[in-house]
Amino acid sequence: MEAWIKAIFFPGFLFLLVVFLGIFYMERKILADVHLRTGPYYVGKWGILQTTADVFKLLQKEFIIQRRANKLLFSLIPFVAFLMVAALIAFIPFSEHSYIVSTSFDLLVVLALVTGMPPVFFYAGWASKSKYSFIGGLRVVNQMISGEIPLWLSALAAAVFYGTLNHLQIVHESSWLGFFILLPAFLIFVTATLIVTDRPPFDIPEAEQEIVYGFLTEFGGFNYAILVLSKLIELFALYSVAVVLFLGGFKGPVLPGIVWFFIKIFGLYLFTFVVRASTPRIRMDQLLRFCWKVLTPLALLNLAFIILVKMFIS
Amino acid sequence: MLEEIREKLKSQFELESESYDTNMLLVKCDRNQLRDLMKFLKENGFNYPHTVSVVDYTPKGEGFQANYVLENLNSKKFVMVRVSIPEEDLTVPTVSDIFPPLQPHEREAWEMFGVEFIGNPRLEVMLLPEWAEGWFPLRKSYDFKKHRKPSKEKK
Amino acid sequence: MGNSISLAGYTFVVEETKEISGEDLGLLQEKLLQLNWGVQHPASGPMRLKVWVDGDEVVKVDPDIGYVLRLLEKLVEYRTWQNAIVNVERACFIDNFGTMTGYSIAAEKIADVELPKKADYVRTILCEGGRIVSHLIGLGSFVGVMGVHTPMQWALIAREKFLDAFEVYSGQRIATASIVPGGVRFEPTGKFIEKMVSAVDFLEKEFIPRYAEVFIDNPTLKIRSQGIGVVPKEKAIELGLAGPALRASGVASDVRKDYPYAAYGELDFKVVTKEEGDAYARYLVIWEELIESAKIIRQAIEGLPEGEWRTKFPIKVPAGEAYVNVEWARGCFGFHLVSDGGTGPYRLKMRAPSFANLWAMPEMMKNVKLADVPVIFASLYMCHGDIDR
Amino acid sequence: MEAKDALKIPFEATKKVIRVTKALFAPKATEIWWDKGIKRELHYRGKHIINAELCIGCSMCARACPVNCIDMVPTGVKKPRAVPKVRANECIFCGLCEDACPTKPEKAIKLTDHYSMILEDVTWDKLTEYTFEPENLDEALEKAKKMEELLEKKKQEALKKKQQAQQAKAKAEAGKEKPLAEKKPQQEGKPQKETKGEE
Repeated sequence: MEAWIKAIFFPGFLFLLVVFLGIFYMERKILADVHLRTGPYYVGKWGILQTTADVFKLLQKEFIIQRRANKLLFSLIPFVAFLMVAALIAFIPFSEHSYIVSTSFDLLVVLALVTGMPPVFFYAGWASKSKYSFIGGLRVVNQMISGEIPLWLSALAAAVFYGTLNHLQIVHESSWLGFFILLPAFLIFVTATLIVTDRPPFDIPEAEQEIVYGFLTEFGGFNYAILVLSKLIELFALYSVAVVLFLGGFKGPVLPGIVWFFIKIFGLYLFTFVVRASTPRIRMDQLLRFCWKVLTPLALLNLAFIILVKMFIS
Repeated sequence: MLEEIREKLKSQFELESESYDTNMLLVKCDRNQLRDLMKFLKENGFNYPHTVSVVDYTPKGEGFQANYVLENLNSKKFVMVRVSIPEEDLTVPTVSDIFPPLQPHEREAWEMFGVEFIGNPRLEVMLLPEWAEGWFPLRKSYDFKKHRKPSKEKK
Repeated sequence: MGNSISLAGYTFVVEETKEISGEDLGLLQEKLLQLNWGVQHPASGPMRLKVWVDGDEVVKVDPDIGYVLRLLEKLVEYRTWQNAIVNVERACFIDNFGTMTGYSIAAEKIADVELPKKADYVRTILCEGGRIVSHLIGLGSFVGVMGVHTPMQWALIAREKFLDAFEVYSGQRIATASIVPGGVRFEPTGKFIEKMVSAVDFLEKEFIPRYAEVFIDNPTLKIRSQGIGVVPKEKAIELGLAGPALRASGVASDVRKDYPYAAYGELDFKVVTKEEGDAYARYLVIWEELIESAKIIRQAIEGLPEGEWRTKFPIKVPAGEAYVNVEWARGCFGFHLVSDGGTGPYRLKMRAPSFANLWAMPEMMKNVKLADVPVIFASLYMCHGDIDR
Repeated sequence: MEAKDALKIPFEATKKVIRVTKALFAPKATEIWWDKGIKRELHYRGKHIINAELCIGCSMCARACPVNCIDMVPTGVKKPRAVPKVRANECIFCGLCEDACPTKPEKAIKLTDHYSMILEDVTWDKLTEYTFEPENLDEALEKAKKMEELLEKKKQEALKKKQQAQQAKAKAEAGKEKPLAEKKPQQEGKPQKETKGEE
């Protein structure tokens, strides 16, 4: 298949749009389940079209730019953010053959792009010229940078263990032994993912009760949809990387590869949603202390441990 | 407890007090005595202020009346201090430095009745909108029909 | 555009129309950011907190209230003794029985009306039901300000059962208008008692274990709220805190115990106090009072006497006045009711506990982080209808 | 956060996360009533129903209403001189009018369990015009009119009889002057006539 067809259709844009609608629906349903509610119910069978309806509602909305906002930056930022995270998807092998590109430095590119996100979000907050957005932007930078160190370190642990940066090769070489050895790295990676993508309980940059919606406050309609979508894609890409690095990617008995891949992703998402339903948000200073005093040293220790193991195995 | 206070009030301030309820004492005092009385009551354990309740008796020709309700949290007793304010001179010395929680209550009473609490650091409009300052809606003479919100269309 | 500050390359306009003076101007000149935490804000409710922040530190907090002012105290003067309850109950919708009870007791004191015993007991049941309903919302919103909505949803499920019971009793779920001077308005039927018992059963058997498992002793909740907004015992009295906030500082002040009204004198319950005085202690006080209230309802239902539930209340009440306190869900609610011998109240002053708590709040919010503002705000357990009246 | 707690807190938090998953398998609390309709309890305070036949037009309900949303509409007949009309968009459904109504055993103004008050294409005028009026007003008025006519007839008859009697009396007085003998038969005659009228 041609690469551009892949990019648009199968593992690319349209496929992912459906996937995100599904994930959004799933989040609502699972949260509703934990809340003992029913969740979406009336639109479509079991309310399955609710998210689609919401997306169309967002697309219809007026394009509002604040009077004092930096107009160019304000309207440009969502697309920049979207392009940056959309590039992440290209490097993820959903099954043996369904990937867009595969290079020898896949992991490096993914991590580099994720590291590039904080300034984009900061500018999103800065350009909207609202106090809440501004504080939200500052918080994003603060939080993401402190979260990215453990993210890098734990991802590199896997790369060191398998001796390659190519996703496909990592999947092929993965085994049960590798899973158990990399378990601490996996836990650190998932925690760091929650921090980097500001998911609860680390949703400090968009803490609703403090600063309304952080850097997203002034966005509405299509811009908002794109920005939120890019945040969702970031989380999805990082979880996919987690699946590839630590959970054996598309490997699995009986069922086709892509199904296994999504089952694993589903597990991770379930965990995210349940955490959201049970853990109150922590404060910025507590988060920074947690990142720099606990998570980063642990990630470093883990890296040292992996290097030791690697020495013994080889 | 209340008997004790009653005796003390009689000896120190020469104030008669009557029992208001089963566990409340009513002391009627003069405006210039108020601050001393409040200080005395605070020293004697009535340190939890409830409210300032101003009553408008102008239709009956008795001016205004400010009631300070204090509670003793240890012995569970109340004292109500009553100050009458003539209509011509609506001023009372503030007690907000003695009982800080009463400061917003005094502010509210000023806003609603126009009784000026001399010495209160913050007599600003609180509950009413800014353009309604000086309406004094809880007074009996307040007329609902006279005061309407200024509408933008009529401008 | 004089009231503006430059930060990070562009100007924030603080307030365009209003001139700033006094302390606020000083804060502005020090290049502090004023956040309007409110009126249109996810956690503030209909009020505005002007929060001056220096980076992440809060310098000064100033509440701006009056957005839901209805002038209830004035409206009551235009009512008769009976129908003034609809104004009194609207002080706060969430627990409306407490306010109606207080007003009715005050009116009965002036008119010198003796209540039948059954009315006292029904009032007790309703008041405690109202307290539970209110506390459930308090619990939910306290955890809700930290981004978790599960407790609120769980609490609402339990609340629904109580509202069902109120509906069976009075015909409405929230604005019940069910307690009048001279007793209670409706007969406490067997079905009402049944519904109430089933609601308490649900609370004790389903809600309390389910909630306690996750949201009591929750580590992240603890690190957020322990040691935040600490008020020692003396300070609490000096600031004039009321209700659960006062009890969380170790002051055992509860009108139900101190000056028993309705049937509280005959029932066995304990006053919940905590010594720490921080936000978490206030949360726990609400939680334990919830359990305590369920027990009170059970006792009151067991001891419900036979007889009339309403006596005749005169249309004209002799001149006189009364000051009555009731322990409302959010604290001690005072009613200063004056009668001049007419068909309605001459003056009613409502002493609102939330009003007292609100004005104690700026003192507690000095030198805290911005993220602690909603936590302290929610822990004080205020109702906006009650603040503005 | 102390160093001791640093690992304890995430561990404890994970425990709570696992406990919350219990709720995933608990029964849902939502009741889906869209198709079924809501079942209201017996004395739900909904729409008013005003029975003009029972109403005595005393306007107690209008006086009891805390928001003054009850108007007394004059009917033109005597028995209910006026009937209540409730302005629906001002009503707060407190039910105090029902308490105040003096008719026994059934109240003339009552709050029912009908809660559906949907207006389509609503405008402010429509909203202010939305009222609860007595449904059987015409019948009641007819009845009242009939009653009045009946009463009127009776009155007329009574008047006629009186007049006749007076005329007879006058005649008798004119004819013979025996007052004592004249009155006795008349008194005996009157009850006979009344029983006839009733039959």
